[in-house]
Amino acid sequence: MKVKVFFCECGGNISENLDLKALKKELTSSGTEVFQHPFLCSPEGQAFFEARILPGEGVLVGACSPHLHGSIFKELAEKRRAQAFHLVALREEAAWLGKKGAYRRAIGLLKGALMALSYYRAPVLKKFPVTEGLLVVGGGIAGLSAALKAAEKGLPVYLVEREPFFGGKAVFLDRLYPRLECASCLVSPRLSALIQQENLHLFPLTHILEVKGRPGAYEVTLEEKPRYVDSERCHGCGDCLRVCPVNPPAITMDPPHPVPRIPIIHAARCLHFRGESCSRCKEVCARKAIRFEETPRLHRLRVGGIIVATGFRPYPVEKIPYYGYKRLPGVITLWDLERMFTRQENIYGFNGESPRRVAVIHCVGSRDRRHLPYCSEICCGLALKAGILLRERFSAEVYHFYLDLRLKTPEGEGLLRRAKEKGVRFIRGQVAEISEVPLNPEDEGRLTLLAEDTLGAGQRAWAVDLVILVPGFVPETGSEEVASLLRLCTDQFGFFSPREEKTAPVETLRKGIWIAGAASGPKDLSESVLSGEAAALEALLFLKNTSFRTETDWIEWEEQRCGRCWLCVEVCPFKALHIDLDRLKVEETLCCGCGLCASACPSGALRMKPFPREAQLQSLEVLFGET
Amino acid sequence: MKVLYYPGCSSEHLARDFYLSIEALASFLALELEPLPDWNCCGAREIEEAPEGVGLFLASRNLALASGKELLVTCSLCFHNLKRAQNILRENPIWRSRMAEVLKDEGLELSPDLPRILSLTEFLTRIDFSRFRSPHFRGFPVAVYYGCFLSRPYPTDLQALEKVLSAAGYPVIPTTLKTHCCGGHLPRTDSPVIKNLCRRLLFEARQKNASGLAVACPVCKLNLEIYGDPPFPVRYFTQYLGLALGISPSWLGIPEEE
Amino acid sequence: MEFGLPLEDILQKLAEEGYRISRRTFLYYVQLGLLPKGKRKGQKSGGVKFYYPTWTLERLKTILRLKKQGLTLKEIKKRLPREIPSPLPPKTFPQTARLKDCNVCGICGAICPVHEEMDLSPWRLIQAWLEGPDSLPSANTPWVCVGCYLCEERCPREIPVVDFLRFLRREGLPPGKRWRKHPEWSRIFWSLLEERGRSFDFGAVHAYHIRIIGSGENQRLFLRLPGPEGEKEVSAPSKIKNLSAFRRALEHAREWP
Amino acid sequence: MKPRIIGFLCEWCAARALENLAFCRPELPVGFQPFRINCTGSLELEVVIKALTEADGVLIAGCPPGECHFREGNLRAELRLRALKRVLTALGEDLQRLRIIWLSSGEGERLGEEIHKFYRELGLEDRGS
Repeated sequence: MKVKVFFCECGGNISENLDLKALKKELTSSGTEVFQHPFLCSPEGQAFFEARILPGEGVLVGACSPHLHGSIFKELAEKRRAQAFHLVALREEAAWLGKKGAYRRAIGLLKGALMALSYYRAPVLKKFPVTEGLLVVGGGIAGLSAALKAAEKGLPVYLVEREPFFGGKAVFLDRLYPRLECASCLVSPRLSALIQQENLHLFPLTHILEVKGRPGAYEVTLEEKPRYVDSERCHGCGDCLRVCPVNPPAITMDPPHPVPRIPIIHAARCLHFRGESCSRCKEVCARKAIRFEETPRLHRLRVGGIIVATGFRPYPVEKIPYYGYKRLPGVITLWDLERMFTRQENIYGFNGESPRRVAVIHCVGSRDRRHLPYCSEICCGLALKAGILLRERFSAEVYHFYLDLRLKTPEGEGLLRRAKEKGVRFIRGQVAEISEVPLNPEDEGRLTLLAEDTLGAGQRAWAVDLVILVPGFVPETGSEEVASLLRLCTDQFGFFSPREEKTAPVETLRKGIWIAGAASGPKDLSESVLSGEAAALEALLFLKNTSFRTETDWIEWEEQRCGRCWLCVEVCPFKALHIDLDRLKVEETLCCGCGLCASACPSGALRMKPFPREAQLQSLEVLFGET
Repeated sequence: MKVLYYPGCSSEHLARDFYLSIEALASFLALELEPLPDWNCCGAREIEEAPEGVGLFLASRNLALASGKELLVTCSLCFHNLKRAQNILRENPIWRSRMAEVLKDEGLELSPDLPRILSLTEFLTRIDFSRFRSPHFRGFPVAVYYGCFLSRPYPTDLQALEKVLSAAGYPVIPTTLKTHCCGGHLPRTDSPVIKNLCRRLLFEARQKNASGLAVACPVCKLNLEIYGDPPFPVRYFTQYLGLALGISPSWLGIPEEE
Repeated sequence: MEFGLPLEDILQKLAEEGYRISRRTFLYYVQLGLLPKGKRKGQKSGGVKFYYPTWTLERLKTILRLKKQGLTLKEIKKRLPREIPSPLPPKTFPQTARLKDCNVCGICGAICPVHEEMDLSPWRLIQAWLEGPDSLPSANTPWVCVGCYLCEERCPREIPVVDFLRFLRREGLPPGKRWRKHPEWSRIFWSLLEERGRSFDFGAVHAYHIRIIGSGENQRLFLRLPGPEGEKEVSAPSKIKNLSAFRRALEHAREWP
Repeated sequence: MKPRIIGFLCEWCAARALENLAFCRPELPVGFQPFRINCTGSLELEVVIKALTEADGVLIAGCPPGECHFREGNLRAELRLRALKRVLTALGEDLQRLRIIWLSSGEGERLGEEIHKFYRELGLEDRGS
């Protein structure tokens, strides 16, 4: 088989760090034909590439990471009926790892791949049916948006939410940055659409137990926890909420616009579940909807794709002891404040009175190597908004302690101007400590903040009544669990990694699974909606086809060599192998070509088709032979 | 039980009451306190201005004398200096070989097995004081104060004082400033800052209705006593422990009139 | 090399801030050793001017302030920070790379218990150091630091602030800016230590107070030294055994910079 | 001849970690050669042994326990490599030369540190970079 090699210069990214000319010379001297293009992924580059492939030839591309544009070149090669295709990441694995070693690494990669290609036998492309259903994990604003869009286009959508009510954190927001409009006006119409949409099946209080199957045909097992209130009977009148003797009440319907409008009984607080004979809520319910005997229910679904929208949570601020959260009265987080605002609760300062002087502390835990080494981007806007509201509603003196103000959208700057006009003060400096012990005895009864105004003044202690901590974002608890159930990649902080941050932000490395919202990194409301709808679009594109093409026929079984130990059957993580009359059978819809069986086979009777062990051994041989 | 310990220079003068109360406690608990033979000064804060080698030498000499054993250190500043030197000797082979060479002048050897350095606060958590409490003793609320060098940069158990004092029968009042700075060596500079620092520390103890402040460091006690305005009872935690065990105040270095 | 300010500029700047002294008084202070000696520098016009380090200005202000309080020049000289004459050029801080991570958040200055005494917050010195050692302003920060490590504990970028200040104090500053806050105390401390191998805090404090601070409220320190036998007079401390060997080793240790 | 370390990188975590590292344009030792594999579980011992005979060091980087793209490939790899190590010790081989690390796709920086550390500990850094 003749192999043609294509180099992409990547607009200088590769050619500036790697001597392509020398590489070309080296490869040409051993009889390989080499082509080079400044942008192989551009229209011209693709045409250049396509025109030079002849049927039956092998193609080796040296460009960027296979995750980025690998599929483009692969499909073009298939279109031209190339016999073998392989791509090496010259950019990431050679050019960008240091100029000195670039050439060596590149020649190793290329010669190794050339050798491996001679063993290559392409997997067979086959069509598989796609189940139409879509599972959306997480009922926050991103999940909602995705579910609604997909359901609108006729997909059956299953929306799973761990909490008893839908809407996530957005329902507990009071006003929105930067226009200070009412958040509930934007969220609640979506929530009502949720109930009306026929294609949408809601699973509140539910988590995923198991995911099996392959892209296009996942089998999902869900567990729905008991609500102890019959959703068929309950009309959401709220009579039961008023009679609960426990404080805080054991039966609640927390959000301002609860969806579903059905209360929940918290078994941990409820007297009935603690062995007492209380059943006041049951007695007062006119529709006999209370069901103390309810038990968890299992649901089994078949879906074609999954959207993960597990969202974020604010950094647990109690991990920063010197800010006194949960220890000092009058120290609350922004999310506590929003909750108080939406429920129109009274807000009290350190001394139990209405706050007259308030500090808003930005970057709590953020950009801190000991806590969150990154910036969450959107908290500045949230903090600014909260500061203005506090100023307007309490006519309090408001001080912002910030490091850098990162305000998104052009309107952010307008909001900042508005805040300054209203007399909100801005101090550039991180707060080092919040303490109940005053520096000056006359400040007793207030909280003392230590900070330095790094832009001048030099005043270093402030006495305030209320402190609003604005923490950064971390992935929601339980997202690691979802990641390991779905085998998704996460970054070092636990956010889900997309296939490619810029060009494929809602796709994952797994076909048929997409991510939406703050699960992949801090996002504000509009970005969450945006990514939710983008994920829905991707899901629709995939699921609305009744089938999709994927590679099969990955392994080869040599009957003569097989010792019938069937280790392979045991090893296969996807149960794709089984024994049929003393012969090995592969269930091709389940096999994904991981190669665990081949490496487990003690007699070498199983071989991977695309790159068998001989290919690896031989490519190691040439790789080391180079030096 | 025999305990090897490093008394530090202040035990003879400035913190004589600390030293007396430790001795009294030890004899009550039947511990055999054995001072490190021929110990020398750790150099206090002055090593910060002298060349690095001087401070290292002063500490290494003590470390060499105690090698391989467990060394109890009572003074916080000595604890810090010894720990710091030990870390440098462990991590930096160049300093280690230089120190070995210097110590040869005195015929000492820096064995590879450096001593385990233990602060007094942590050491006393090994003892269950509730067993020794005097039946006549009635505890009163005390606040605790660790100061800097037991907290940073080589942190010890920052619940140790709470543990031992509450076992001895004192209601211990939690304070937020327990690891803050008392001003250290600042008195030498005649600075007004130290008054504010000490006032704030005592303000908290008073605000939270403590009847006394238990400290673990001679310098902290000195500062708090001199600059505490208005005065507030400040005692070494060992003195408080001694009172709970029923030891006479005069043996603990507490003056009669109080 | 930086020459500093010519005498005329210093006097003019002083006048702008409301201090007035004559050229003659200035030179008298130099003669007394209160101010540093100037450096000769030829001018293009052919004349010669004397240049003084920039910190001379601050020092002069301190002198005038103390004088207003009624102190004599002799007393003032004792109080002023003294220069350490050192021919060694400033070294580079081994962990400079970590200093570059500073976010200028101000936590180190805010949490510092003695910041009121400090001219500049540690982060300002860090920023200046990154500009180059020559741009370091003269500040008392390294000498005021009590070494409580609160800044390092809170620093979000985990910068070795205390190590950096210790480095500045010992060897980081150019010779003209290297001074010592309490030379007399140091001298007393080390001589007592060499005498006995142990320090004698009461003796040292006593000697220091008599020589420098005079009588004052700190005298309360000496009132009592309680014990089971009643109050006791201060006795001299114990000594270590082989003092001459100890001193030899100490000298040996001093040789390494 | 320059010292060579070959890095078998799992496609789903370590190879992506290397890409993330590449975005920061590090300066890796000249002799480090990446080699992508589908999963550490699919790496055959024959290949590892081949690499060990040719290279100065072999680094195998896979997903942390519980994060394997193929459920338990990394655990199988660990069992298998542990067995290999036992055999090699019995044969008097230098085990320093075979290193296995687990890291997630976000830990590019750590991968870089591990590579440098590996070189340092094999005493190869001077010639290598």
